[in-house]
Amino acid sequence: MSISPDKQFDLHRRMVRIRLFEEAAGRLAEANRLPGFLHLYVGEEAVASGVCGALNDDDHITSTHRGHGHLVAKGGDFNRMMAELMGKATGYCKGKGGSMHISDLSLGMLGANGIVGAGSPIAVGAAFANKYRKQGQVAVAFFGDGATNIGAFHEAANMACALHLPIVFACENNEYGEFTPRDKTMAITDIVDRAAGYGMPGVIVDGMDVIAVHEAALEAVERARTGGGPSLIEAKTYRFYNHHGVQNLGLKYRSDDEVARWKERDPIFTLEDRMVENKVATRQQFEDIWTQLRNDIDNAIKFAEESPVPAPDQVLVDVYTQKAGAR
Amino acid sequence: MSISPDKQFDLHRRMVRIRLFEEAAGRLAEANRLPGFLHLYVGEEAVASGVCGALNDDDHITSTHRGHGHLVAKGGDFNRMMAELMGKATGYCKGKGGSMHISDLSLGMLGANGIVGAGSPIAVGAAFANKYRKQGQVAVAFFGDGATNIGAFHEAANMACALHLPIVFACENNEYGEFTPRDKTMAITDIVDRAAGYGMPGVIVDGMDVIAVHEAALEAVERARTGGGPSLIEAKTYRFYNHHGVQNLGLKYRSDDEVARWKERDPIFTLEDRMVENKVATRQQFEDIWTQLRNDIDNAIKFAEESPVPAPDQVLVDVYTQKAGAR
Amino acid sequence: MSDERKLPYVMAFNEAVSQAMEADPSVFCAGEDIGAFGGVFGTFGGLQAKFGADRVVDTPISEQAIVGLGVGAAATGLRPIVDLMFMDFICVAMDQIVNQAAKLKYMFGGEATLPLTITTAGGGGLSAAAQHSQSLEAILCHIPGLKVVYPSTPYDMKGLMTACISEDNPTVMVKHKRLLGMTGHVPAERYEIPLGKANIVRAGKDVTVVAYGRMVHESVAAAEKLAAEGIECEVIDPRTLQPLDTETIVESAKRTNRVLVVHEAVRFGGLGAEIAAQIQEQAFDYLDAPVGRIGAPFSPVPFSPALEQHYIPDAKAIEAGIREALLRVGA
Amino acid sequence: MSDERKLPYVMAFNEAVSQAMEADPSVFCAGEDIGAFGGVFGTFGGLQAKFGADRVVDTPISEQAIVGLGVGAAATGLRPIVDLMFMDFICVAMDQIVNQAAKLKYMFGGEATLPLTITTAGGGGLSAAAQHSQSLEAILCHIPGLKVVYPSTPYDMKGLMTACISEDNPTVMVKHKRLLGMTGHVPAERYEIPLGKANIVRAGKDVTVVAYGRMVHESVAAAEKLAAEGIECEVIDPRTLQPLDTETIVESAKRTNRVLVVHEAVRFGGLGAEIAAQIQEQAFDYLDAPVGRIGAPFSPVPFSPALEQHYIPDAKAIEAGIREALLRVGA
Ligand SMILES: Cc1ncc(C[n+]2csc(CCOP(=O)(O)OP(=O)(O)O)c2C)c(N)n1
Ligand SMILES: Cc1ncc(C[n+]2csc(CCOP(=O)(O)OP(=O)(O)O)c2C)c(N)n1
Ligand SMILES: [Mg+2]
Ligand SMILES: [Mg+2]
Repeated sequence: MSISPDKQFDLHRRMVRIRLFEEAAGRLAEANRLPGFLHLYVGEEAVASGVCGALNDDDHITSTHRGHGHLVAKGGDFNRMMAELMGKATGYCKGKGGSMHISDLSLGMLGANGIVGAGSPIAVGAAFANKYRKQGQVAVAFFGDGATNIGAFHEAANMACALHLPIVFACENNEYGEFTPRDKTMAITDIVDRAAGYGMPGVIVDGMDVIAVHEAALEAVERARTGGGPSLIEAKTYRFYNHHGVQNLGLKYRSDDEVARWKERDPIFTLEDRMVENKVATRQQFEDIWTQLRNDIDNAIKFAEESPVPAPDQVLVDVYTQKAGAR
Repeated sequence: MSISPDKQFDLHRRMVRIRLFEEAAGRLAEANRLPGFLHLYVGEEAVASGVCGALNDDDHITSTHRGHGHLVAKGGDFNRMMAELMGKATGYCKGKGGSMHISDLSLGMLGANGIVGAGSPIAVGAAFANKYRKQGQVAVAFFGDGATNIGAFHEAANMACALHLPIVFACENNEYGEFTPRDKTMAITDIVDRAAGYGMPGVIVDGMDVIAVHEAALEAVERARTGGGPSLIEAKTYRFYNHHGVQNLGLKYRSDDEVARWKERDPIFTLEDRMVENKVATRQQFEDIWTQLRNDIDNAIKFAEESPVPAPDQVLVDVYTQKAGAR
Repeated sequence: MSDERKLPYVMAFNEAVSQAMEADPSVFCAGEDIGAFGGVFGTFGGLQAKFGADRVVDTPISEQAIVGLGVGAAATGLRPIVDLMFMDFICVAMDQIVNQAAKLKYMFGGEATLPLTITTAGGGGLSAAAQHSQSLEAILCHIPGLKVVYPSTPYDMKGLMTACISEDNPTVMVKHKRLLGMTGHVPAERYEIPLGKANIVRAGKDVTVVAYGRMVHESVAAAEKLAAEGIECEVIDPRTLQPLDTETIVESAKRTNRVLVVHEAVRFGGLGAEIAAQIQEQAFDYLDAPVGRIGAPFSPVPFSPALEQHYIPDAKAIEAGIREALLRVGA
Repeated sequence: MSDERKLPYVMAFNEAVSQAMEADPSVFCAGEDIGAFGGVFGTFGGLQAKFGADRVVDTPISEQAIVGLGVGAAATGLRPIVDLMFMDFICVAMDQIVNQAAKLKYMFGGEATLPLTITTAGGGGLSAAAQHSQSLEAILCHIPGLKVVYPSTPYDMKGLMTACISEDNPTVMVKHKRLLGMTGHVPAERYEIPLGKANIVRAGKDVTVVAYGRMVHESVAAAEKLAAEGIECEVIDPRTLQPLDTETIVESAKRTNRVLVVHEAVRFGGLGAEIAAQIQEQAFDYLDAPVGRIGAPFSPVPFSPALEQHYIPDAKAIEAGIREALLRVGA
């Protein structure tokens, strides 16, 4: 591993933050304490963490319906996230967006998105602006394997290549779109096979290995930042819970065996094992990290629960920007 | 050439019919005798002819804004076509569709289409129906190079492959979308590079060589008909006139040299030369064919001009099918 | 009629599809997750097991191609039912719906027949936020060539869905997400409710309330409350929004002289505007008060239940609207 | 003000864009064939030569990505103008317009600012048939978060387009294809016409005609004809369709007591329905006749000039509509 110990801890921390946030959200949802839909990122932590670990604060990302992981990995604040999931006025979106629209523009996180594929054209816009301003920022579009079947993804990928924009397309291939396996919805096995059709390089990485993802991301981000244009990273990964919510709702669309095999390759525990093996970290250090972050989560839940809900008159606020034009 | 002399004459005839129809339409448009937009197929005759020459009457095709060529190649009737272009009640669409929506369902021609890329998903539907009915019909989607940048094309190509449908994607790569060269709108040179991303075979053919197009089409159509699934044919071709209308409207977006080079490879005249060279035909035979077809065109113009325009009360007819459901 | 037979709205849909597929081999279904999974709302549950994967087809996430599949298959002789999971997703497939399905027949001079049913789920109330809660039916009703159906009960659902499948024109069938579990009488046999016929859900002489989808029930609740005070509301459910049964509505308006139109969609530019405009055109001299309209305020659908509950019209708002219509002294 | 300076509508658009680009380096344009070619209607003519290919960008045929480009660039600090060649193509990009651009700010709790202008060309009369002639503005006006502008003169075009570019919200600017060549007074200096302010094009006391886009001119023609008979029509052009200047319209309705709303869009579910509904709500006691509506019949736009001329409303139809409104005896 050419990745520094500090960076390894950084990536680990991002993943644990995601895991803890998502497990907490799952528990709250099962206890009927979260309104709306919930798409958990558990199992896929290495992707968001490895990629966002290669980004600067002023780089941009677009996300998906499964967006908490991306925001956490970009530095999202637990309190405001948890408050948003609960629909509170102190949430990132003042309770107006919820899980599917969680966002933090100050962190360059341009929103989870309820429309599959719709984030990618927006990432192209951010990448265009970054190139236009010439300040070296890049954009990353996260999306699932299923999303690569939709037109918006295609248009975004092609336009990014045609305009040679500083962007990375980061595919989380978890082999399913909702409850339907990938092989029912496409005749190819690897999403990366689509890259050549746009004229960009593509690479497959083990999406359960945060270091591998990070190294691929470093290369792709560097390429984008230095004028080398777009590229595609396909991370082979897996979600440990259901498409939405936690339980499988009685429907068995994945075998226990398949789930178990992937869980054995838990991206956090395998990293911890390697770091201990490589004498980069001790078990105790990890325990401390988990404990501290668990504490953060507990505080966030408390913060969210104690926060007020938005006042009824907020319904009509924020539809339009009211101030006059910039000029 | 393994293509029989009869078939060569058949392909030649299709091309000449297109050429004459289009030249006549162009002349009428320049004389302000055709309402609306007109996208001429001149120069690209080998593509529609070579492909449709490989189809049966009950196979389906979808077309584009540049659709006359496809309809003629599928056997379209000059009279009804010309009448439609003039907006007459005797036209294929009773004057309601015009050039951009010309169609003949009895010939399996599911319409020219004013929306770039929109024909491909419809072809997928026809292919689905053909597979469903198990009577060996296939569908062909015609589209331009520019159309491959739009989402609808992508979704259609992927869905056709996922469902393993009997369809051929026939790309007319004329190197321009309207007035913008292909290299400004995509980072690849060959459209065929997109095929692998869907998991279908793709082949490049010389779109100025009707025999080459036809041979590729025979293979792709046979594959589709026998359960081998979709494939893509990229025909490198060129339009001799402007994007719409005839003249270049003062804007020079293609060099005279480029146009001249392509015109030297006129698909009709090169075929005639080869057929004469190969002693399959004589010049006189061709002259007779042109004369006879010119006569057909003159009659069609006469028919169209003498036809009545639709009555005003036709505006509200044909919006809905009035008869009760089939069951 | 077996008066005792009850089914939930979602199963009424399912039964209509199932019986149509049994009766006509040209009927098939396609959509995301509708096969093995039976659709995220369970609407297609069990159909793939019954009719096979050739007739109940799981598709890629490709709304344009899903509708295109329906258009092409319908134009070449099949009778497709294609599903767009959430009504918000019609925006993703809008070109195929508006520029292709709706216009093909006309553009082809009448030659094409398009027996296509597009099914989708509309409405809010599930904290599903701005992209999964919309009521966009007004957009579809503005497009010549489409028919639009929005059942409010299990009985109507089965009869209207059966009619949609029999219909030779492209039809959009909107299910309301919050009615899926609603149970009511549904005959076992196949039956059709003709498209374009409104239903007078509740007769009354004082005021007419026109409502569809889930708002029918909120309107009836308001009407029942007011009945205790001797105010008799007539509640009309158009059931089909395009073509709209203006005749029944106007006839009622002429009797009651006061009308309130209710929908969950945004008020500005909603179908209520068309209904109000038609009523004042055709019953001008009969109206004792302006035609009132109740709809969502001019904002996207908010996520938080604390906001959404104020966003979606309810019986209380309808009651207030009715009282306002009654305030004015009659002619 | 240089009263003598005249420009065609298309150049008024062009000048507004050019001046905005000069004044603000964050303004850029993107769309199909707008660069070297200047756009199929010439609207962007010469701008790439002036501002370079980085700021006047030819895009692939990818309407979703074109609008997405605008959304993403606007959310990250630029001021994009993105072009959708024909209004019919908004259907291809509808998700990005309706579910993204319009809602982003709200979904993000107000955090985002989206100074995005989407330009397009609407209307019929060119025998461009069903997919290149539509007037779909009512759809956009129904979507909270969007603003919609439809200029009827070169003067309004420049002032409104300048305002759109300055505006911090997503705005759709519709050019009418048949007005492109219309010439009129346009000041050389930069000026804004505030969004949401109607224009009383012609004052009158007998009847109010509300019309926008090309229908303003047909309405004025009808008004002029009737003026010869002593009938004085007030013609109001809302100019901005969303937000709509209801106040000006209602105030006029209260004065004239009779209103006719005119648009080229399909009558059913068109913006005229909303305007009529609002007028009868807010000026009920003042109306001597139902609010009349003139719009296209319920069919796609036909190709043949022989049909299209009967499809698109004209001065004659408007005149008849006005006469009908006047038939009724006043209160
Ligand atoms: C346009 C659109 N179609 C369908 C859906 C419903 N939907 C939500 S998530 C999802 C599956 C997405 O699959 P993928 O892109 O692989 O992401 P994953 O959920 O596996 O992370 C679907 C079909 C949607 N939200 N938007
Ligand atoms: C969705 C859509 N976008 C844009 C247009 C305008 N337009 C008509 S033809 C055309 C170029 C198409 O290029 P290509 O697909 O290569 O076909 P060609 O004209 O070269 O045959 C464009 C942009 C359209 N009709 N539909
Ligand atoms: Mg997936
Ligand atoms: Mg081309």
